[in-house]
Amino acid sequence: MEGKVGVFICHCGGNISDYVDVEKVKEAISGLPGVVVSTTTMFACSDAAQQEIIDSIEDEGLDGIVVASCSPKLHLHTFRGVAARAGLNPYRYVHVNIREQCSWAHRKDRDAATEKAVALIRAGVARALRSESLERFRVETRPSVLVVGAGISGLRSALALSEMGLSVTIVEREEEPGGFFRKVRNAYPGGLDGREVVDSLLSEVAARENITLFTGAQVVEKKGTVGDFQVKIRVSDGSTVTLLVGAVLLATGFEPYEPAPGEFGFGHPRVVRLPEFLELLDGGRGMSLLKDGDTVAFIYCVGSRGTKGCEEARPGDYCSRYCCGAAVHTACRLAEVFPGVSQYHLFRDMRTYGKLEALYEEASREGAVFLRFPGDSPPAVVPDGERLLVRSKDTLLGGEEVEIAADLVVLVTGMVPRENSGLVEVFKVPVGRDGFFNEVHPKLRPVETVIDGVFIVGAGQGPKTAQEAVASALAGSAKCASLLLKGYVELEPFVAEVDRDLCEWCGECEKVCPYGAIRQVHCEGKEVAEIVPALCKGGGSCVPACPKGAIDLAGFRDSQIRAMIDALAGGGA
Amino acid sequence: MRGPRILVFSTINISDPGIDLAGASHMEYPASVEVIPLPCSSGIRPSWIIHALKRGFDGVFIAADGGDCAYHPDCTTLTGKVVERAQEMMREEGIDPGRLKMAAICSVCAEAFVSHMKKFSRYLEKAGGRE
Amino acid sequence: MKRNGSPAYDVAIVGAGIAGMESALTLGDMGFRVLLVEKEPSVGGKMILLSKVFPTLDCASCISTPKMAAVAHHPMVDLLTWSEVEDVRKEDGGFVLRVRKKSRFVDEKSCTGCGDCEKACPVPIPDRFNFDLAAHRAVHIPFPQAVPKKAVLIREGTSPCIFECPAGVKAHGYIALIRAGKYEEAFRLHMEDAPLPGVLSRACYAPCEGECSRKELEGPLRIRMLKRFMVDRYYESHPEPEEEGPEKRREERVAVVGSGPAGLTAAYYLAREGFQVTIFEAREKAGGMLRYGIPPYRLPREVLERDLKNITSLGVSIRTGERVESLTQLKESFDAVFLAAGAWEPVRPGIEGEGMDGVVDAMTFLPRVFEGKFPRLNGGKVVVIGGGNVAIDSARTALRYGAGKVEILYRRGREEMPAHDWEVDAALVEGVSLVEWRAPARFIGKGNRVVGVEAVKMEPGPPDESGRRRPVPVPGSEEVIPADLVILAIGLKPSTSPFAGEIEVNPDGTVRVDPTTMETSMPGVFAGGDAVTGPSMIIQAVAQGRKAAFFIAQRLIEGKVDPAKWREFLPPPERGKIPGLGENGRGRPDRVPPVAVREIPTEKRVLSMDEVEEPLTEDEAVGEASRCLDCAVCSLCGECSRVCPSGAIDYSMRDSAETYHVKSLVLSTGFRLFDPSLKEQYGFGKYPNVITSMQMDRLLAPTRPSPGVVRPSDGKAPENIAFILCAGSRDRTVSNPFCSRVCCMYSVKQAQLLLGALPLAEVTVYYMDIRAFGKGYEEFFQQAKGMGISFVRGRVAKVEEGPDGNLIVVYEDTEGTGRVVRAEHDLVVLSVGILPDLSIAGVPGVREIERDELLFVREKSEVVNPGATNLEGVFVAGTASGPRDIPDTVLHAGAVSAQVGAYLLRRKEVRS
Amino acid sequence: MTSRVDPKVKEEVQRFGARDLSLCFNCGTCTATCPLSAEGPSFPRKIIHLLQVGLREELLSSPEPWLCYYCGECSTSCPREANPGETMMSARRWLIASYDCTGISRKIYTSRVWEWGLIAAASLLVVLLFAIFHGPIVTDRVALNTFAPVEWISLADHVAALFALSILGTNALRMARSILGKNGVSPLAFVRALPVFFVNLFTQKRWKECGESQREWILHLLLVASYVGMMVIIIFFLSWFQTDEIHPFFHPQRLVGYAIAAIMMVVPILFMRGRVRRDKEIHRFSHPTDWTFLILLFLIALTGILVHVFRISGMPEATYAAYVIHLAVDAPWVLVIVPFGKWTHIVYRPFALYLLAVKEYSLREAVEGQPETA
Repeated sequence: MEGKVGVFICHCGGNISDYVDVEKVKEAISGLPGVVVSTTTMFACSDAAQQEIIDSIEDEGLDGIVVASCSPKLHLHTFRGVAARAGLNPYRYVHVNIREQCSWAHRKDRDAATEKAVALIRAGVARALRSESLERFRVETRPSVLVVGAGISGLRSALALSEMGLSVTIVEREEEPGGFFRKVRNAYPGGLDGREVVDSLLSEVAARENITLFTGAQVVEKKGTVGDFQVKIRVSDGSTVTLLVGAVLLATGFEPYEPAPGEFGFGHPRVVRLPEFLELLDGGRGMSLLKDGDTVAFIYCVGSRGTKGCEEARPGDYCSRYCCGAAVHTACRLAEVFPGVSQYHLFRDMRTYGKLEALYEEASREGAVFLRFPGDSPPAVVPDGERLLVRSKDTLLGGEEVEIAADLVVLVTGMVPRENSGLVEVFKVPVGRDGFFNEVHPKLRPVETVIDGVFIVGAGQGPKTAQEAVASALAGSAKCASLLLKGYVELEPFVAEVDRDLCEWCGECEKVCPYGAIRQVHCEGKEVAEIVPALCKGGGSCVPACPKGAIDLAGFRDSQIRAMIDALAGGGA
Repeated sequence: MRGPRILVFSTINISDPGIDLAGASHMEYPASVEVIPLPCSSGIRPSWIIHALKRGFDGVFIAADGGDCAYHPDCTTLTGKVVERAQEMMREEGIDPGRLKMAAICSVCAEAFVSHMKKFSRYLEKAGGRE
Repeated sequence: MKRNGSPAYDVAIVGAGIAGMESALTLGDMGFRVLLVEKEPSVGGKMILLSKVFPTLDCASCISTPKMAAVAHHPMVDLLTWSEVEDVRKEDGGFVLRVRKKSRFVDEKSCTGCGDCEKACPVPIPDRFNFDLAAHRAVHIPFPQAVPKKAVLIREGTSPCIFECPAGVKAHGYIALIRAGKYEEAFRLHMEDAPLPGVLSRACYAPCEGECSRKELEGPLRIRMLKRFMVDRYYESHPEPEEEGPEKRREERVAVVGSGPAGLTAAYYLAREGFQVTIFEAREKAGGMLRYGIPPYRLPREVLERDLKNITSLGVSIRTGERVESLTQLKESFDAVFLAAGAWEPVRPGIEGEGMDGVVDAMTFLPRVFEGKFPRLNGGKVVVIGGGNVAIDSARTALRYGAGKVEILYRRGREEMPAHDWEVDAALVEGVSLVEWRAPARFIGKGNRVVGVEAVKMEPGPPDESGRRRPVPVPGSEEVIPADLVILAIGLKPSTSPFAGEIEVNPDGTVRVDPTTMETSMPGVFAGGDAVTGPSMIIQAVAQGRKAAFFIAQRLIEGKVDPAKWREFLPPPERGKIPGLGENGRGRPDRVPPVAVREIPTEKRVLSMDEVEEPLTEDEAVGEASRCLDCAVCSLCGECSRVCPSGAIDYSMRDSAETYHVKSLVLSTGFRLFDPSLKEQYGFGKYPNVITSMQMDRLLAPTRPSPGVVRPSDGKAPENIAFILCAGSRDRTVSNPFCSRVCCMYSVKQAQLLLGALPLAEVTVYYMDIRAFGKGYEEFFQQAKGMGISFVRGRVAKVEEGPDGNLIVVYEDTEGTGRVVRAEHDLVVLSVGILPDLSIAGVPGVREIERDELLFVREKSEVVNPGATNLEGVFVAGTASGPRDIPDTVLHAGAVSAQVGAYLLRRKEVRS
Repeated sequence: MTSRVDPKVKEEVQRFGARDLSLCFNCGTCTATCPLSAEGPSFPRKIIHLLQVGLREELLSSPEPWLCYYCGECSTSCPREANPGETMMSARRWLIASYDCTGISRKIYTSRVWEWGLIAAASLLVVLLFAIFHGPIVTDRVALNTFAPVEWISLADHVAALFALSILGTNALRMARSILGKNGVSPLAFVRALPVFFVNLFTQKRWKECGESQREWILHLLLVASYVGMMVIIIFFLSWFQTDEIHPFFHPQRLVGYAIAAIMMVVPILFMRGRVRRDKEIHRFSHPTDWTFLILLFLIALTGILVHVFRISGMPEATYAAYVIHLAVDAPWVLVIVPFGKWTHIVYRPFALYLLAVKEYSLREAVEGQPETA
């Protein structure tokens, strides 16, 4: 192996040299083949020492350097910069941690620590000798985004993206844009009129030249990768259009839970779901159903938290998040419209989180009465002539059963995911057990999916209020913008590579890659795997998955790791 | 060399900082433990493990990411498969599969790492040197 | 990029918690230039301090650290930690920010994060990153995952004891070292500022003690006695100085005139610098006033001798018996001169009979007594005239030298005596009598031998220009006080007459010098000590000698003096920042009175010149040192600086302010936790085993401050833990009617983790509504129930302490019997709520931002414009605008990034 | 058993003063804070919830409202500022009205017109009776017993007292029926529990345990003692009390009169001052009937003193006029406030405790008697 490696061993002002005999280490290393410079320094990170390294690289024509000092978490970037300044490819620098993982961990045994430091540096030298010049990938991106869904999330995303200079195509499955929120005449908090909000968004969308809205349209096919997708949509007249976009935002929203027939009396003309009740209350159609002196019973958690209203019910195990707030907001509205109507709210846990608590308090003040029913024993709704008898245990009375003679029963229904199997098929986005789209990580990457460039926002990812849906829509827009605004993305070069000679396509690698970075291609008469570098995250799970050992991860190649093991074990570098 | 030699495969983002923290907190563990950091524990080739054991390491420890892995939601399962296959190969080679251990080490799991090392060391000591 | 000379950015983000970091990274990725300002020494906010996070139980550290590192290394993000925004001004469509970069006192570039400083530092302070569950040191790395991983030294100024000392002797420093058992280090620290520790430990009037903050509690620390303890110990083990001469010897020669404290001090520091120093002493022995003015019962001579060795061992030669008559002449053979000839010339009363036998001045009497050359007094009656310390010394010395009766005559009242109170007390205890409001009119003799003093009664007369009422004689009140010996001690002045023609001298005989550099009118000739100030304290002379040495060295090395180079101390800390003082009642230290100083019995005292005070024992000294309140936090002991391998400690660092031009501003200042001591019923701060949820999270984190989850009172593992939800939330009695949104879930999380950490423990959660509303939260809650965690619906009304530190939780079982239940637990966790962090709310430019009733920043339109505030270009991200859990915070921060991005690009469009 | 909710209950009790009733979110802080709730039946949270939900039968059978003495600690600790103490007070008013078979209590509590109308009617009745039946008006001296013969007045007092007692008794029986329910109660228990009734009637001793209300309790006890004493004197010993002879100052008749008058003047003033200042939790809310109660007491004392002053000053016409006014103030007290108004709680409180004791004794007897029946 030819190569000229320089090794720089740091005293760290005693933090290393007090427990490791650095001079001895230097001696041991200087004899290794390929090592042309071996030196110790008081502080490798100091300006003077950095300059020394640069000088060494230039004077000796080094093609690899090893710095043995503290944890790479502290100075990896420093020394990559040093290499770059000296004209050496930054990836030909190897960092060896002889402080946190050597001198500090073995303070009682100087000989052992010294011996270990030698071994670690030897492995570093082995790796450096086999290192290659790598370049960060640059993926060109198109400054355009496809937004699927024209509800409040989709529309708001589109506007934000457009304001950031990206062109946007919105595809809405329904004929009418606006989604669920448009039907809400009085939204909480603040009592916004959903129609007004959506209409103003729509008129802004219409006014923007770089936004195109297709209604009654559906996505049928997706090709390409992050930064450069080709998406085919079928528009209302049946023809197809192909869009070239850099990213995709899925803002498909939710459906209100549809109770099973008979679930809490559902089907009875005086049993309505919350969205319909709100429409009745605010929709200007009048409320012929109610008059002063009547009683309304609200039943919470219908379709959520596993509350089974009847045998056939298929509730989700999750909490639908928005319903408690919506119900107490409705209570306030009802008290406003019908001050003479009595309201009984049968709830499980009142989840008016954050500032929504104020709404709960207001509903109480307005006279709404709250009874708590046990999750495993939900209320029963029994028709009784014109009225409905709602029988429920009230845990706040020690589980005593009470009976409400109601003139109207409102089922506070939760959110369920929309039927999106077509989209899931096209975009390959994962769906969670609850049926909503799954993000990569709820905290680190809450709007990203494992498919690079495909984002999930709004209530399609999980139940959300309008406000939260918009926040997530904008967060998704921000991610699109950070991907597309510069016109390119730069990626770490540690990606997997396939040795086409060895590969005999079996598909194992494709199975383990969650990012869809591996695909099957035909090459020189056989089927082989190909890595899409732009999609490869460099995790390397495909490496052991390959039965032929045909995959290597740049920077962590088989030869490098084996050489390192040999070097650690005591062999030469 | 003092004590059984252990090769640790750590992960750059998660378990390596945990091992660093052990040193930074001046917790002692055998100096015969040596670490090679990789991006993700699911990318370890079983053959590396066999290679290490054949070249003189007494044991191999995989400090996995567990649920915190940023690369793979199912990192633990994938790494588990690597371990399974490696142990199979070890059995074929006549090596005690107990010489390969895996545990999730998070970025602050300094204590856990040290106790794993001590325990593994004791196990390997009892099992006796190789070759 | 710069604008009008100051750096320009597209956006400034204030607060580098998870929201700030997320926004910074997203905006940086979009290609905007971001300035991220964090008031703490590390980024990461509160999230990095958590153990694991719900509902996935991933490790908070593991998901935070990559973001923290990314923020630090992002090419588009510039990070300022330990920095505070002080002013925001609107300008030209953007903003001008003034940011104060607080001094870390650690050079960030050279600090390697090794933590050696922390191990050496003797000052423990509550670790706020562990929510006071543990202590860290005045200098510390905030927490193991800190970014940047650099130490920070907490200094609130200069401790009053140090600030008050004329010589800047680091009393706080050596006290802290004594407390830590580092006695020799304490001694060496003293030598940095004053080379006569023995003398000072006996005879210093200790102005430091007068300023000690503890005086407001039970009394000041006995600082001088602590010094004596450390000096005695050191001298016992080091009969000869261990200090070796300077590494580099210089050729320049310096003459020092006078071997008193000023001269000795100057000589010592000049010699340490390598100069050739010669002291000229007119008297027989070195020491000046220390030897000839201070009685041995206050300053044993062997201590003085040992102190002198500190100076002579450096090669300083003391030529005794050589009186310098001409500075000009001296200057011919020396490169510089330090004149410290003292103030020896007695002030004479100028009355009849003062030349008689038996009338002596104190400066004749004392030296001769000390040398045994004065005739023994053999029961004679001694009258001392004067009210200063010299008068008291004379009286007490006379008593020990065989006087039968000693009377002090003073022309004013006792309160006005310039002598220190305790000196007067000591004299009175020993039997000296004091005659107030009496002045000598003439001395009466038998022949030339004095037999009495004719004294006249005095009374306060009209005030003089200083406002003090001059005593005037009462006519006809003369009486004769018999006396065998009269000692005059009415004042001393410098005898500078020989040099009057050479250098400028004031009318009162003091030498005129530049007060900063101590240089006289003759270049190269410096002066200090009593010759400059008139009779003063030893420590004042030491201070001047120290300063003169510095400028003499400067003059000789650089050829000029630069007053700006003299060390400058930070001002003392504000009173309110000192633990136990000011409004802040909490953190009050235990009440410990000052150590009692033992003295030898009075009757034995007057029989000899033996030292009156007895030394402190080691226990007493460490105990006394432990009373120190660490006023300025950092004690300036210098230990960190000594051990730092890279020399990164820099006490001379000062805060700096820098202005930045930014186009937009994001506030991501986060939250503060509700202070549960406001909810008195829960006993937080009163019962040790009532802790906050944040403390519990720290106990559960792998980087926890104790080896496991333990309860504070006895360190035992708790077996029956209660969580009290809504502590400080949904509660109008504490003016927070809102729900804090995170408490239910983090409590469920902690309960689950506790079952992991303490498998046998019982965990009960007292709640009203479990708000498990987010993705996966309900499932997480159900899982907790399945694990056997008890959820009891009922808001806890009060917590009482029972036996063994256990706690009785009183609540109504609202879902069961409806009865009042008193449940016993051994640890109670208060799930405290979230309130906005208001630390920059008052800053001009930030003040104008609208806030809601709980002072969270109000979002202009929560539904369609998240993050936009009432001010154009100003956005709010994360919990600064309301309680949020981590996923919602990250989403909100992302949304704000889009808002900022759109704003910046819109603005650009408009401009172009 | 399933109970039907009645939305009207909440509205009703709100009309009786429970303005913040619906703010309660059932956290239970009030109950856990209540010093009287630690043992035995717990309140107020459960009662509040019954009121919110509207379970009339349960409420009528609950003795808990009578166990509360309104120290107000529940209200200060309530995280929603729902004033549970005031709700309990209102519940008592509502219960008084519900037990009252005549329906007059309800009118008094919910209508100021009715309240003052009835008071005025009672007063008018007195004036009318005097106008028709008064004796000769002697003007040369004060001859009150001539103007208003003591036996006639005494007879009227007896009639009024009988009226009040019969109303109270009937309503107490209704209360007993509700609280005891249909379960069999041992007759012996009624006897055994009697001391509970009397001790509490005269001392209201449970109040002492209630928070820091010691002072309130003493003042209240004084007031009660004074007017009960007065009523006893007037009904049974009027001939001793109402004399034309002016006794010397130290005569027991005058001393007793002065003591009663002083207490009945001063204590209502103190209470009214508290209600104006709202310095204590118990005084923070004032129902109109609370004012009526205090004002009437004060007026009774004041007019009584006036009669006395005029009499000893030898002013016959003034004395007669004052006497009529005094009785015109007394009558509403005896005819309205005592049987229908706020005063009834003096009886209901100890009676509720008595009924609880009866239930307890019965239960104990049932348990003790079991081995025999088994």
